[in-house]
Amino acid sequence: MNTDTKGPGSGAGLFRVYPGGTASRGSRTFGIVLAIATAVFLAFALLWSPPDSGANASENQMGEMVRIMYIHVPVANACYLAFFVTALGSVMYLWKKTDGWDLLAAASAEVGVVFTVLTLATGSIWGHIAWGTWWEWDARLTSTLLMLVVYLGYLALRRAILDPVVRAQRAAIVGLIAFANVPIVHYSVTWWRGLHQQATISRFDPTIDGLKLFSLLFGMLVGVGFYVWLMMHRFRLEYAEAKLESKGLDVALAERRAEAMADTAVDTTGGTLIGPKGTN
Amino acid sequence: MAMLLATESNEWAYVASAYGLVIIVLVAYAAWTIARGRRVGRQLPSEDRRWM
Amino acid sequence: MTEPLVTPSRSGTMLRDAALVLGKDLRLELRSRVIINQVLPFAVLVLVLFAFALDPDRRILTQATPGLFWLAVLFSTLLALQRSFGVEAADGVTDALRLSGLDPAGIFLGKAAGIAVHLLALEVVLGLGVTLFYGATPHGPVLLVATCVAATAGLAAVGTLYGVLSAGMRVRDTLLPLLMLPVVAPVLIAATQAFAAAYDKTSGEGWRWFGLLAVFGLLYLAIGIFAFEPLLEES
Amino acid sequence: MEPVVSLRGAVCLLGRFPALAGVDLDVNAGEIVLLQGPNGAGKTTVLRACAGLVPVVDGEATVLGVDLVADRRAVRHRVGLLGHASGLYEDLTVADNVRFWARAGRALPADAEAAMTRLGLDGRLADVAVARLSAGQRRRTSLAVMVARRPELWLLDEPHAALDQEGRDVVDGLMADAVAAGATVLFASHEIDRATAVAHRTVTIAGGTATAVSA
Repeated sequence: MNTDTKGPGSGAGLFRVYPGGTASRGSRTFGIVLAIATAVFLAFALLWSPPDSGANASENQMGEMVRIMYIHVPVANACYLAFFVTALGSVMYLWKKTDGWDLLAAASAEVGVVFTVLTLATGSIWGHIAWGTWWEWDARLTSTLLMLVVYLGYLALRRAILDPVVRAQRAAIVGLIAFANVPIVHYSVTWWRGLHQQATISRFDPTIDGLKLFSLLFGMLVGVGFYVWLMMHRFRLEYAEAKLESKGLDVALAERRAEAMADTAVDTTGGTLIGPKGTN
Repeated sequence: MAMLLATESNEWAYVASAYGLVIIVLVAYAAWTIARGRRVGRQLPSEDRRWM
Repeated sequence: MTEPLVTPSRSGTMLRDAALVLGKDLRLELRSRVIINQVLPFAVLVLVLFAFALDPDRRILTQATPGLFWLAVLFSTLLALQRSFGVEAADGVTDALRLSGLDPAGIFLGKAAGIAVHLLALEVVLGLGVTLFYGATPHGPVLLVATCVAATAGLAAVGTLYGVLSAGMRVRDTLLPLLMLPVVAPVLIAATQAFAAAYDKTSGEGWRWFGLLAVFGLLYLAIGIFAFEPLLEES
Repeated sequence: MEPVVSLRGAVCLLGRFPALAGVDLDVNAGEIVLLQGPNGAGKTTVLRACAGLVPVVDGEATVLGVDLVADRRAVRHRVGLLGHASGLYEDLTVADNVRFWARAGRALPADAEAAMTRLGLDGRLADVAVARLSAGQRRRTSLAVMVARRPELWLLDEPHAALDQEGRDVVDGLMADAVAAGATVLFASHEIDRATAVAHRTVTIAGGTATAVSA
């Protein structure tokens, strides 16, 4: 079992494992830092940064709604990062054939799906104010929705295959195809909308500066932090499940050998043939 | 544009629901992951639990 | 004592094996007629059901013709795939394929070509169907044919990849559509737009969509040639 | 001389179940070896592992000079496996099937025809769809495919099953002929009397383990 895919390998000191779960001192420390950073981010995003109106407003005049952007963009950013890591894990698995990469790809896909759902939800909330409808066949929303379904299929495939080696192999290929498909879907959907809608929907990228820009960038940092922290737990869970699987294998192997002993004993008393006979 | 017509309090309701949704979902997902980790972790001997 | 006397080049073997597998699939269809007797009527039935759902108002149907045509093709593709890979998963045939010495890339190309031939035949019938039922008069025959060929190549390549991936699984009938349909969404979009352009006599726009279809088809044919060997392994 | 099949502590998994939990087995060139043991002992898995279908995850395994742990695919086209499943397309005729699989294995067309004659599949039966064959006739068709391909190592799982008296004699004759032509045979069977008569020696496998190593 390869565990080298994440960070330094040591079972002691700072990385001492807490009994029972997926937490370690490292993940707890990081979690506390992340919680403080989140509180600071919320203060910036909701209180200290100004609404998008008045003299310093961007051309879109988004008012208080600009605040949704500070959370929507980081979440979307994290979901792209997650799927990139899934693709990376898939490629590395196909190349190196070490289990750790497969576990990384699997863990990241699930976290990515959560972030994608949040991306769609926050985008839809913003859209309801901007467009007046919960759903618009906008290029980005549509291609993100398709991406979500593709990765739901990836997770369904993983659940459908029991053999770990076959699962890793097939999931890696699907993980790779899924990522290669993202740009194709994106361009096809963009062209599709571009041809039909002459009136441009106001895009979600106003020019911003100052505190607004800082809130956005800080939010992206927190978003990546959340991804990393969730991945620490999710990867360890995946690792533990794989360990448990191979643990069960050792037991099964011992049982199988015991069965052989029992059968052989019966055979000798019954006087049937055993082992090599004859021609060598 | 539609958003200019929206009242400020209405906007705040949308902002709050977006932030609330993200925070609730992330916390719930984290809790679920940690719970699953504890359940699986209990079945593993400690020498197999060498995270990082 | 056993080995053949010549060792042809890799691509020569691949094409030879592809032709062999394609010939086998066509012969299978000739003997069983599952595509002709079951999938083809299904595709026509889909066209009729669309007409029921959309009211037999010629204007709506004519407008929606390209989309309905490709949706019918897409649904029929799923059935054709399930047939094509159900045959390979039955009674130890998958093991026989692994043991056969056939080049996996050749098997991929052969299976994809078999699917493509079936789909093209289906598209001819559906094309007649929409003309007859929906009253859509086709224009720009070159664009129509080119779109059919490119889109079919893409559908066949992706379908063969995911077909073998899910073949032999307990849940293959439900998993295959979930895996395949989102990936071929660009084909649906591009082929529909190209058809719309052809029907509207604005072919210039349509050729851009044809380009997208061609890129898609070539990309997935390349992926299939390289990825089919690991996919053919244990199931 | 190096044995045709050489397994040392071979472990094979079917999903998470260890079908083989450490098998030692040698089969020398020109031998006919009977693999014997109770149901579920791992006979089928030994044959499938030797054919390069089931991966050997632990131990050593060499078949026809090919290291199965490193690359089990390289051995596949050189062995013939008669499994429980027929490996035939139901909707194709007997002749279609034999010719297709023979061509896939780069066998000579004449060999395919000769194999069908040998198994009594010529004439009217050749144009019947496999779906309409009896179990014994399917068995004969699968055997014809194998004979046409002239494998170096014959792996037969219950070759006598489902066959009539005449068919069983044909199978025994085929094994003898294969060995005479320089091939090697490893087969599993429950028909102890008939099998031990044709086999040079017997190896017993139980609970996924066996120890049968040449001195």
